[in-house]
Amino acid sequence: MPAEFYYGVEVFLNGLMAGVMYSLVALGFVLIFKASGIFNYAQGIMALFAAMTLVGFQEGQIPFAHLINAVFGTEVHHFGWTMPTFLAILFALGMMLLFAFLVERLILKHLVNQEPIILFMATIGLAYFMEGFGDLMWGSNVKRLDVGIPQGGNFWIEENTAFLGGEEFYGFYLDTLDIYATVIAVVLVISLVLFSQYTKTGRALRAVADDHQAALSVGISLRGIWVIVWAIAGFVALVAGIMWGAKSGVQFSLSLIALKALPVLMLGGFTSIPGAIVGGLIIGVGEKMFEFLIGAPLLGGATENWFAYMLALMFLVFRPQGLFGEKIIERV
Amino acid sequence: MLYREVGEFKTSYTADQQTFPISFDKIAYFIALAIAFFVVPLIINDYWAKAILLPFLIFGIAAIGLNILTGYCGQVSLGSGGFMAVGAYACYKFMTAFPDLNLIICIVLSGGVTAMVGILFGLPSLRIKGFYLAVATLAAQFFLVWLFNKVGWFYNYTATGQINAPEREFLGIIISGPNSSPEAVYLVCLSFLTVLALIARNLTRGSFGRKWMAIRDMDIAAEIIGVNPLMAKLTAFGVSSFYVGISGALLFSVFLGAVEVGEVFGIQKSFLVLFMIIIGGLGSIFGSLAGAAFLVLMPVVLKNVMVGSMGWPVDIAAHFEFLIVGSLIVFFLIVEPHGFAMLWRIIKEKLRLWPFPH
Amino acid sequence: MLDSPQTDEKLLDVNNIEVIYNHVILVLKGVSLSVPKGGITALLGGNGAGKTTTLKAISNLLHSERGEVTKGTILYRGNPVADLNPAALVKSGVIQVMEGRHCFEHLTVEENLLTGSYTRSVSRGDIARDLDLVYTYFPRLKERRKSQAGYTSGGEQQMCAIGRALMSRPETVLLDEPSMGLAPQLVEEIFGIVKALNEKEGVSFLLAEQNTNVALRFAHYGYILESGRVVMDGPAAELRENPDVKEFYLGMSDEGRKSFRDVRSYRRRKRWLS
Amino acid sequence: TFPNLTYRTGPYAVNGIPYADGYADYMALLNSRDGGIGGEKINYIECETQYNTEKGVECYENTKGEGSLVYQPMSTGITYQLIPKATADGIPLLTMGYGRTSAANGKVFSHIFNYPANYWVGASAVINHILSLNNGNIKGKKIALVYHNSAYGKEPIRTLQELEKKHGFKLSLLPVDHPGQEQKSQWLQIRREKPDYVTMWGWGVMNPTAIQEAANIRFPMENFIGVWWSGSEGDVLPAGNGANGYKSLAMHNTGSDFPIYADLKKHVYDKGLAAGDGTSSGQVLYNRGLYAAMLATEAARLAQKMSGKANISPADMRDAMEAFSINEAQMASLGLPNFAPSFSVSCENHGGPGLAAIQQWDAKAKKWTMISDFIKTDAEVINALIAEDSAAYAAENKIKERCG
Amino acid sequence: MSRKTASLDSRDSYVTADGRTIGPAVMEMQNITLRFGGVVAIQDISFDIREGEIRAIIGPNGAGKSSMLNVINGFYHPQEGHVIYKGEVRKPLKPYEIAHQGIARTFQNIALFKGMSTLDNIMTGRLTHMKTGMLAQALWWGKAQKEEVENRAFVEQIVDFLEIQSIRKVPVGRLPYGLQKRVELGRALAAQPSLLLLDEPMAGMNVEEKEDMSRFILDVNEEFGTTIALIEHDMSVVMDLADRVVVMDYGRKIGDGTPDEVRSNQAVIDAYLGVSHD
Ligand SMILES: Nc1ncnc2c1ncn2[C@@H]1O[C@H](COP(=O)(O)OP(=O)(O)OP(=O)(O)O)[C@@H](O)[C@H]1O
Ligand SMILES: Nc1ncnc2c1ncn2[C@@H]1O[C@H](COP(=O)(O)OP(=O)(O)OP(=O)(O)O)[C@@H](O)[C@H]1O
Ligand SMILES: [Mg+2]
Ligand SMILES: [Mg+2]
Repeated sequence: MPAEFYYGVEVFLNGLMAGVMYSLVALGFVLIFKASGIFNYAQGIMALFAAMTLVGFQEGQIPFAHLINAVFGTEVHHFGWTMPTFLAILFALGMMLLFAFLVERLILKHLVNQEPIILFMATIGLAYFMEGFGDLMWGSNVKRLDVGIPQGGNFWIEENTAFLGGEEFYGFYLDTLDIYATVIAVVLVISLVLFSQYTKTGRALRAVADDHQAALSVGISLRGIWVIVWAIAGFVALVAGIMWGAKSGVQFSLSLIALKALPVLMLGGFTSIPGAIVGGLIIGVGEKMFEFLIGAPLLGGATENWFAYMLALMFLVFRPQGLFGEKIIERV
Repeated sequence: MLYREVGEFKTSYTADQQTFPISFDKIAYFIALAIAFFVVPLIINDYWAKAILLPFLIFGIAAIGLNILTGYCGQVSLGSGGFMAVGAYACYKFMTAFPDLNLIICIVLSGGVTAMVGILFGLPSLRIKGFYLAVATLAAQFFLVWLFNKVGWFYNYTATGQINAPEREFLGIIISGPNSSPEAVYLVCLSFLTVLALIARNLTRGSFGRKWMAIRDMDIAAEIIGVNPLMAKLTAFGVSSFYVGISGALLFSVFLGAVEVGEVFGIQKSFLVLFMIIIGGLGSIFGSLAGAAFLVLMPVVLKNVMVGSMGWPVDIAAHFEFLIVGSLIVFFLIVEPHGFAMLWRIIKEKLRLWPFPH
Repeated sequence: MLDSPQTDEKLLDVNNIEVIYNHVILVLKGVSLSVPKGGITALLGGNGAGKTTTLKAISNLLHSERGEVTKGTILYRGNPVADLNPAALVKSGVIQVMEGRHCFEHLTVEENLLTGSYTRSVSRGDIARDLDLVYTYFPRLKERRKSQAGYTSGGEQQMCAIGRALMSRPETVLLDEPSMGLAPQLVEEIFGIVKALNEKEGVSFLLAEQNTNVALRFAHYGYILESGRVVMDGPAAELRENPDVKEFYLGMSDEGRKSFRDVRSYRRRKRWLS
Repeated sequence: TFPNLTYRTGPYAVNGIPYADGYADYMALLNSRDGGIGGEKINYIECETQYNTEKGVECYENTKGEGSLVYQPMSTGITYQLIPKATADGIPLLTMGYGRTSAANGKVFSHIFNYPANYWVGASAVINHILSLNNGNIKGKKIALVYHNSAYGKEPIRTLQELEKKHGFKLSLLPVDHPGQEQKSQWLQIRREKPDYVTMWGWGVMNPTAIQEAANIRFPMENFIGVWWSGSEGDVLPAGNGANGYKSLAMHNTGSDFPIYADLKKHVYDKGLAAGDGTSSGQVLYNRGLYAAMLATEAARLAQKMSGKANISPADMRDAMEAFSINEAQMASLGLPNFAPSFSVSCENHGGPGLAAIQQWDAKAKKWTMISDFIKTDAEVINALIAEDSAAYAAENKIKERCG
Repeated sequence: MSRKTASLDSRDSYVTADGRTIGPAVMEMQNITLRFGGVVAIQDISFDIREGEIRAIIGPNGAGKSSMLNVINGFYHPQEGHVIYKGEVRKPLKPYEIAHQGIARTFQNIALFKGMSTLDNIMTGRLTHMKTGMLAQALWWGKAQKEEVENRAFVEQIVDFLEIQSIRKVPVGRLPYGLQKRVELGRALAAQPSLLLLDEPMAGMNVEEKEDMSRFILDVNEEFGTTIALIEHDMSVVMDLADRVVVMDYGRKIGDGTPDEVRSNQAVIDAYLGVSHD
């Protein structure tokens, strides 16, 4: 086999890994969509906010320090302690729970039974709010996030595959962080599938997504459902935030990974948890392979962004509800 | 009874179909238009033009365009940024390839080009619906931006891919380039907006508008009563892209003058225009304008208040700006999910009853 | 109904309520009614009289339609329902079957039924038994149990909605036009079920119906609503004999029922209030 | 009046904050220590652009009425916007190390100044550095350019292509789309092609991601050279130890070992006048803010001298910038000895000396250190390109050359 | 097999007792079978609809009545069988093409356009008659305006006819159920169809409203000569209005004939009527 082939395989493998990273973000979208029919534009910002909070707790940052200093002319920045990662994660989770609670209280509660696009708009408002709020609380400078997951090419794999492909090939490159991400994603997906498919709450989630009013009328408490779902989505956002934050620091751009999750979402189907994973894998592999085979050599590169969407679009033309999405009911 | 319609009887269907059936409204609109055309140009300065009025007028056009597609025809699109880019680059190509062609014609032609591109990207809408379609239009957004960034022909092979609007005159007055006066560019944009808003109004009250709305409200039923869904959707995509293209062309040629595609026509623009119509009111021309005004004006006002009047540090002010705009969006949605247009209608209904509660 | 289990205890007491939609549209203009424990109470009236609105006001679903109760009180067992959210209301035993079916289209028929038992914390066995019971009431549902509710016929959806409400083991059921779209045989059956539940299990019903004929046959007491006001009320038997009711709601005149073909010349509706 | 178009929020806030802090602190220092410039108090205005073109225009229009002397938009996109406008309004623009490179040709761009360095100088400096590492012969070497897929990132391409012809190396181009968090493809390609050197024109989150990926594939960091916008603390810190040895261009010295910091502490920080929270002080971009402010205020000082008025106009400012020169003695007296090269500007040359240095990151010490002097760049190649590009601009906009 | 198969008398016309002319068959369904996965909604059903008659389709819930209407107007395509319309075997057309052939309908679960006013909803029914191009409409030129006014005048007639003047400008979403049904009828009438399909037009109405509705249906049938196919569960309405009745059960046809014939058909009584009515 020529080295080119193995490089192709390497790109393929890395595509899978990148796909998993997208899936982590897409999962959050799916959860909320499934449970309330809301397309949550704020998911990206939630990931950023969760990561910021985590770092903030870890490093003992004083929240709103900048504002406090500006108002009172003080110079406070840090509490002066650093928190163990585990504890910080717990606190960050608590924060996301509180967040879910407030979202329900202040926004969703008032928008029961509205059309999806209006709920979508509300999440946009939420995203704006969080963007300002997060920066105000933790500052908009770049932060290093370290929860102890190793990063960088995995030596073991690299060395043990170097014999393939002769001189020109030096073993498969796989990022250790991505391998961790894969494991975490698989665990997450399995548990979420179990939750939504086999519990009473899971069924209630799907009922709420279909018809708010009817759900209310049979006694499903929208409030409870929403708090649960947003809290889980917050947790997923935290996981995504940690993985992506470890890659390139915690800063505003972290929220833009949402854009990479959208094609995954539409390919897998907005309502399917396994879809998020499968969609991620297809998108990851598709865009990386396209860039490798066609994009970089023939089109001058940087094709990944649009190709991901085009790929998803092609799938949709054949399955308008995505690969695993619930069939769109068309009846009169 | 501050606001009255009592005592107005329509004696013909033509009269009943007017744009402003209530004469109070009509007078108010004419006064507003007269002020916009005759008074504002006298007092306008660079800041008002560039910071507030031009963005408002130009995004107003884009918002009307998107509202035709999303508000009237129910096809959510996140490709507006890309379509604006098509308008801008088409305009640039027309301006540089035919230096003698009048800029106004260039702009209209750019709208036409964009309409074509819009129709092309509208084809999947026959099968793909709702949020799936919204995300699918992102494919257009990313692809178009990539294309204009990549293919040298579009930017005449300049070193960095920026495009610059050369100076052009209309009726002897400079309307593009750095030497154009604020009142000239303002009037150009205002005229475009006025004409386009009227056309939009005409289209939406006629049979095309009804076809679109029927598709929006229930596409299957619409098809069964005789609406060809493909035609209805494609015409909506076409008309909408025409508007969006014109606004892109205006944004480039008379407002910014120099444009880099990724920065000016990025995904943020698509979202911005969508926000405008949702906040303003889906399916309402007035709402498009109200939404555009809100999202253009709000940040400027907030900034001026917080930084200018209260002397806050700019970064805190910027964070608060997001915070406040976000809260206001949510607040307005809770007060009236159907946007400013609906809010306005309810206020009118209340005024009609006033001072009696019901 | 001589064997009626109806008692004098007022379960539900609606007191002079006013409902406004969207802050401007006044729909109910002072409606009062009460549902006794163990009774079947019918709410009659033409299109747009406000029956649905009344039921929604009781079950606290108006919020989601941008409507609100601006005057008056609604008490369930003496407690104002305004304090309870719809879920709590279901827990305390009041459930509504909404007009226009409102099934969860993407869920299967069986899953739809199961959501009805959401508020109950009982064993799976109990729920399975209730499910079987609903299937014996509506055998058609059993056949279609695995199909998505969105793809079932109108009548099947109606059965599904009613079955779903029964799954919550309610104490009071607010039924909004249960007969709509059902075959005549089934209408009889449904009212039979209502009657059976009422008699055997003491479930109380508030029943909004257009099918006056059947409704008055099964109900103990009736209210007639027009343009947001109660214009007449009385025991069902009396209402059935009332000449106005006979003419306008039962379609009978002195000569008996007229053929629909013969009501060519237009009859001006008599309004009690207008 | 000195307006400063900052971006403390949005995707590029990371880079915008330290720069804005430095700029603001320098202005605060002059006001608090000297009472302004030549007795005239500085009116310092910040305006937040979020790196967004329309907001930049809004800021420009908002502040230009207040007698703004010079604009430094810190964004190539906004610069392109403002070039024709500022020229028409008669307000000078100083775009140090960014913006439109060919604006160095003062004959065409009367109001635009991009001293002390520009992208093409930068590109050439990178190649010169590589040349010096290879004893002047890089024939057949492979060099990859990883760039932000925008006007900014594309700036060095022409120059590198010219130099490629001249020196016989092989250039490959790897664009990265905004925002640049996902660069697997690019770095796998680098891993396959094994270029000898990688250079980078990045901004925002693209920088730390690239450095992290380079570390991940164990690319030798000392062969990875970024432009001056890819060489600040925020870019290397997230990669931790992996970033050790990474190089970047510099147009001024690094660190806080300058007398001016004592003054800053005394007159600004301790009085609570600091713009930031203190973490940015001494960072590369903070120093760049200081430098930018210094160049602007020194030009203003010169303008006061030339016009004889304390309260100068933008036109005076422009004339002074065209006659501007700065040398080591001046800088030392400002508390910035050995900070940046001396140079002077002329009517023809708005671009300064064309010098750039190399700095390297020491991950243990968490410090940038200068590892070269300010080296001369390939003026021959660059000037030809500048002449060509500015001629095209002049033709397109019907501008007659000046200085003749 | 374009013109054959219909039994001889389906081509003949006759005159009913109350003086209406019932023409030859306009629509013939031949051996229609429709399946959804495992569910057989319609099984080998044939019947015809004659010009000018009121044809009722009845049957228990889930029998396949609505599906039958969906086959007639092209929303479902049967796996087997033919639809013969005006003497020709109909090719598989899109629903909107069939609408242009003059078939209009109302829906069981009201399918009005919720965001539009009553008037606009009825105007959408006229779409098949409105032809001006986009440019003319954009400028509201003479022709566009003229067409609009003419059609509007027609629609106003329907509004008057249905007595819904007072809700002309009200968004239909706010209307009570019964009125929505009436608006839907208006929308279908606006198309001036030659064949009108009504799916449970009287569900959710009280007697008085049913009387009104019956009157509308009869008037349409008599004055415009419109052929009507009607699904309804209220037997008294069906028996009074219909000329002929098809009875379906579990997708099969179990009866077909005049109301009296059907009423006395034992299979029908067992499956549907339960006890014989009135
Ligand atoms: N969401 C709403 N917004 C505005 N008005 C409404 C709304 N819902 C109902 N209405 C109005 O309230 C009045 C009463 O409606 P309601 O649905 O309660 O009548 P109903 O008696 O149930 O009639 P039907 O028998 O047709 O179901 C109607 O005139 C209707 O127009
Ligand atoms: N699109 C579809 N997919 C799957 N099953 C369907 C579909 N449409 C109809 N059915 C099934 O076909 C059968 C007939 O449905 P149809 O709606 O025609 O009944 P109907 O006679 O109109 O009953 P009703 O009186 O209750 O409205 C039902 O069992 C229904 O579930
Ligand atoms: Mg009702
Ligand atoms: Mg049916």
